[in-house]
Amino acid sequence: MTLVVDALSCARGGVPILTGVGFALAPGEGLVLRGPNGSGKTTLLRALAGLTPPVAGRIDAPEDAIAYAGHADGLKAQLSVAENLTFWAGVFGGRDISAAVEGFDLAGLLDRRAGNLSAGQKRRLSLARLLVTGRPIWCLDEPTVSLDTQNVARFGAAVRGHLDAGGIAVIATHIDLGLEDVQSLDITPFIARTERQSADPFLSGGAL
Amino acid sequence: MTLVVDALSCARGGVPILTGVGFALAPGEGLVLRGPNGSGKTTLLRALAGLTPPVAGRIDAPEDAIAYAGHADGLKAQLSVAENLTFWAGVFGGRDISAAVEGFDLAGLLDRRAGNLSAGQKRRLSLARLLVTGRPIWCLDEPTVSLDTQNVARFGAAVRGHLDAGGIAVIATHIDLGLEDVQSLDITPFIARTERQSADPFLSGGAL
Amino acid sequence: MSIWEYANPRKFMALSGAVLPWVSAAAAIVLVGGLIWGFFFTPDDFRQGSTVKIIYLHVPAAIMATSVWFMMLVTSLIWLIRRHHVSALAAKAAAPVGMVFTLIGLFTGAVWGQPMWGSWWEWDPRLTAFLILFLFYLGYIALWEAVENPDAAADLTSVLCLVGTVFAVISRYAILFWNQGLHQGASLSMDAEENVADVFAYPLWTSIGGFFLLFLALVLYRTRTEIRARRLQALVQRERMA
Amino acid sequence: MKGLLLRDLRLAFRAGGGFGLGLAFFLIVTVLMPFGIGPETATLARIAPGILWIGALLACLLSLDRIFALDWEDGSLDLLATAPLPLEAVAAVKALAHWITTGLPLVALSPVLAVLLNLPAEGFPWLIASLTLGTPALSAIGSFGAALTVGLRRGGLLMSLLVLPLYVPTLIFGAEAVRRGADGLDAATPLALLAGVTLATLAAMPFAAAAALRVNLR
Amino acid sequence: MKGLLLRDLRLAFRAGGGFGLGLAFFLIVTVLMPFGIGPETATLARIAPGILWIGALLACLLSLDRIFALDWEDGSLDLLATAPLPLEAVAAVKALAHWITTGLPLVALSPVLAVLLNLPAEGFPWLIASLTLGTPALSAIGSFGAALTVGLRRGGLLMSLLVLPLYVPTLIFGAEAVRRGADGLDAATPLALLAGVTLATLAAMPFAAAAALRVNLR
Ligand code: HEM
Ligand SMILES: Nc1ncnc2c1ncn2[C@@H]1O[C@H](COP(=O)(O)OP(=O)(O)OP(=O)(O)O)[C@@H](O)[C@H]1O
Ligand SMILES: Nc1ncnc2c1ncn2[C@@H]1O[C@H](COP(=O)(O)OP(=O)(O)OP(=O)(O)O)[C@@H](O)[C@H]1O
Ligand SMILES: [Mg+2]
Ligand SMILES: [Mg+2]
Repeated sequence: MTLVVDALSCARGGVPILTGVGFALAPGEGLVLRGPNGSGKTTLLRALAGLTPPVAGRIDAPEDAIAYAGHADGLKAQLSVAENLTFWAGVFGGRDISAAVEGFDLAGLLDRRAGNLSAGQKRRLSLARLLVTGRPIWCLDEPTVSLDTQNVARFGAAVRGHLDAGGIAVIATHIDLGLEDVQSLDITPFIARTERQSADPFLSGGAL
Repeated sequence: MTLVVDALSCARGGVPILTGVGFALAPGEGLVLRGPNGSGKTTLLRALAGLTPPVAGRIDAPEDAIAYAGHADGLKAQLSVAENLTFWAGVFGGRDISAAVEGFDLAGLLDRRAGNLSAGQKRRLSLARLLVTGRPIWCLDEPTVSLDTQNVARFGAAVRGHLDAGGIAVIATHIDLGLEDVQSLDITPFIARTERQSADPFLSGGAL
Repeated sequence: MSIWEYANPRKFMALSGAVLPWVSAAAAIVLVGGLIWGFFFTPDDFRQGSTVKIIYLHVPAAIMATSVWFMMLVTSLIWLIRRHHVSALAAKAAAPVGMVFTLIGLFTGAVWGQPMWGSWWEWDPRLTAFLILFLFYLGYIALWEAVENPDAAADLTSVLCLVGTVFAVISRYAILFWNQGLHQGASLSMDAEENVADVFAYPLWTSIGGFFLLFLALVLYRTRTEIRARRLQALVQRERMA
Repeated sequence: MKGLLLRDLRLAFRAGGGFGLGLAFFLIVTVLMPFGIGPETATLARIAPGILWIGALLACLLSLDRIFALDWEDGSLDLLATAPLPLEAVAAVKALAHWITTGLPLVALSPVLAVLLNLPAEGFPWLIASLTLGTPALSAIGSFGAALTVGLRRGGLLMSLLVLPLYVPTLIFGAEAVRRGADGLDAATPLALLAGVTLATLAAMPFAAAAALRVNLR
Repeated sequence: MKGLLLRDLRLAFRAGGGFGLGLAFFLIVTVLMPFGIGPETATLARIAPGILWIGALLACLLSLDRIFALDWEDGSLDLLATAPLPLEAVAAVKALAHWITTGLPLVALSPVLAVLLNLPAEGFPWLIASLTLGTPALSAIGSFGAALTVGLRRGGLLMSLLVLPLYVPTLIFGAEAVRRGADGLDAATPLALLAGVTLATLAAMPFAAAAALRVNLR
């Protein structure tokens, strides 16, 4: 199981954002995506997760192997923390949630309504969801937003554990996660310049 | 113009969160609120902004002096960046937006739809809004979420400028903003302990 | 000691706990007594036959249905002005009772309408206004259910109750304008000409009294439950925060 | 104030802003009626005033959630509440924007739909007059309902439940005016009553709406 | 799958989940009609089948946004799309949950409202039969409309616009069955046609809805 990305081009709303992105990750390898605001990290991660089809290039990953966590939390405000986790566990094949609860110290919050959590508590819950998916490839978009230092460390430990168990992780972030020996990729060089050939059929060719 | 908070108690949804918070800020002084996730920073800032009435205690601030920026961005996805800023400038008395545009380097984005911005770009826009309010007291809840390092520095400069111009700022954050000589307050000691007397009439008194 | 003391949950629990058994007993006796008197010891009406006996359920239920809304209005005002929690909870507790009275009124009316007017339902002003009242009860209860923070729910429902009352009154007159109806006028007015015969009136008054006592007992009982639920919620939340 | 009104109008006219959808809904409900009720012209003409009024009312109702819900979700309402505008003015301006983008177009479209439903010619002036007088009340009452339910995720249906009973007087007087007008009777009385209801609503509702908003913002 | 169904049902029954509001809306629309149309029993009885069907249809319509919109907003839909369930199954399960929480209660309430509108006694069995057969189609078609508009902020009204024309066949056959039934005529033919429409919709709509969802998730 590997994740290979080759000459990938992505667009958002018809605007080319990234071109020629390529990397390969073997089991146990992580990749930290870096780049200034608006460079295209979210766009790339959504393409990896299969949500936005790429304009060109290739994403090679086993089917049904990717777990995605984006800017939004994906929580149901009306359900309790435990119900939220159990639901996602059920969707991904009924694993048990105790590891996730432990990994993000949610035991004390289990029967609080998700809507009443603070921003950081919500974020912890949505990260815990990754653990119950049991998926080997994690695509995470700024996972540490709103987390305090202790919880950032907890998250780092969770990623570490996932990689050590043979998982893969692609993480877009602006802060230091404290993960040594993890490669990092600056996506600035891949930002689509307008001079480059665009995929838009209305631009290619001469004047109309 | 000062901001004085005295023996303040705050509750959320009837649950006491903080008790006995007190501090005083003179013009030019900033305060960084610190505390782990779920400690009550958001709750305190909403009380300062006048959105949640406090359970007990006193908040002394001139009327109509506080500008609040919360976890949500407060942007209209359908309006352009310029329209969003102009609108808020109008609401707060028609100041001009050029300083805000410059302070957060929005010139290149002015006629993009706010809905098509990346997370960090949105955040910059919502911070720029603070500059157009012209209000002297800023209450900011994790303002640097999603910002890259360069933009965090920009934000730091904006706060510095605001303080130097005689403003006041109360900022909840988990990261280091690079603002020296600004006091910081850990709110952990103020977290409402259950042993303390609660204001809830349903808890006072013996068994029912 | 002022009357507002009883707005303290604990005081209220003590007082209501003491009177509740008496009120319940009185309600049972008066209600059952009134209904039996009405059903079995009054003559049949010369025009309506024995169907007239529905009056002992219908009229008290109808009168109570409007009175309960009025009581909710008063307690809502008390909450808005003096912020006594028991007052808000009493309004919350009364609403389903009032809704059930409204339903009983509608249902008995429908059953009565079948022999009297030949149809289960007529768009008569009074019936229609009653149906609107039912809708107001529904909305009020739904709002209580939907808002999670109890104090916010109390505030919002109180505002709704005030606005709703005004609109209910306007609707009543609007409906009169829209349709002049079939329904009985006031039969228990002070005007002796229009009054029903005494044989019917005495048991009717008794069952109205019975319905009122029943309402009182139910509201006390439900308010106590609401207070306990709130206390339980507060305790659970305190546990969790610890 | 003016800025807020302009912004709300601009938002409504922007793509995805929902302007025109109220109209389209009005159109479709009116067109669906004959499918449900059957095509006899006489029946349709008789019930046309009612159908038109109810269609307009539902179209108004369905667009109410844009008064506050979007501003709540993206945090603008928090900011507006801390802005130097009284919340009552915010509520009033937003109800006005709603009326301009929904009520007014409904009035303009109604004669066309009246033709579809064979409303007698005498009814047309009364239809337009009653809708012009009545729709502001629908927007004002609606702003109160929207304010009550603004914090709730699925507020739309609950809002309908709360608002529809409040619409009863407006509906009765409005439809009655058209009905009398179409029958050639005197329709001035219901119209005057309708105007009275509208004035009272316009005066009172911004305060009720602002009170509800304050509670929901806590 | 079962987990998803249970979650959706649980969400609907939770406080603020909107269960029962569809019913209340149905009730209110039916009650409002006479205010618009006038109180004459004969007229009302004549149009009762149409009013009841249109009321049920609108109540369904207004609760459609809970099929996908909330899951979209909080990001759950992104996650469901990457989960090991086919998106078609997700769409079908969500339409089923919608029917259980909206369509079924509507069927149960309809006889009561039929009494209010003086529907002749012969019409009752046909009313219940036609609604039972027709409401699943309303939910299925609705899930497609909801999927089409899921990414739009103010999708509710646009969705109504897209969905209402698709509801026309169901409405025609359903209301016709009740009308014939109430008149004592043979109503089996429209009922059979209604069943045909429903079956076809149930078979096709989950695929259409899933396709629309995929596009909107891009
Ligand atoms: C569903 C149908 C009906 C409803 C909703 C209904 C509702 C009401 C209401 C609201 C009242 C007023 C009580 C008050 O506040 O004074 C009332 C009283 C009364 N109703 Fe009905 N009614 C219905 C059918 C009938 C029928 C069919 C009859 C008999 C012909 C009837 C006879 C009476 C009488 C005699 C009173 C007492 C009048 C008074 O004391 O003011 N009702 N009903
Ligand atoms: N729907 C859209 N249409 C056009 N351009 C878009 C759209 N969505 C995003 N963009 C643009 O695409 C670029 C990349 O956005 P993306 O969200 O991927 O950035 P990012 O690297 O995640 O930034 P951040 O760190 O701020 O989250 C940005 O310049 C953004 O303005
Ligand atoms: N509506 C509510 N009802 C009950 N408790 C709530 C409610 N909202 C928040 N809380 C609780 O109040 C506490 C303080 O929340 P708050 O949002 O102020 O924390 P915070 O310091 O801002 O945290 P973070 O850094 O995660 O944003 C948390 O424990 C939270 O779970
Ligand atoms: Mg991003
Ligand atoms: Mg916070």
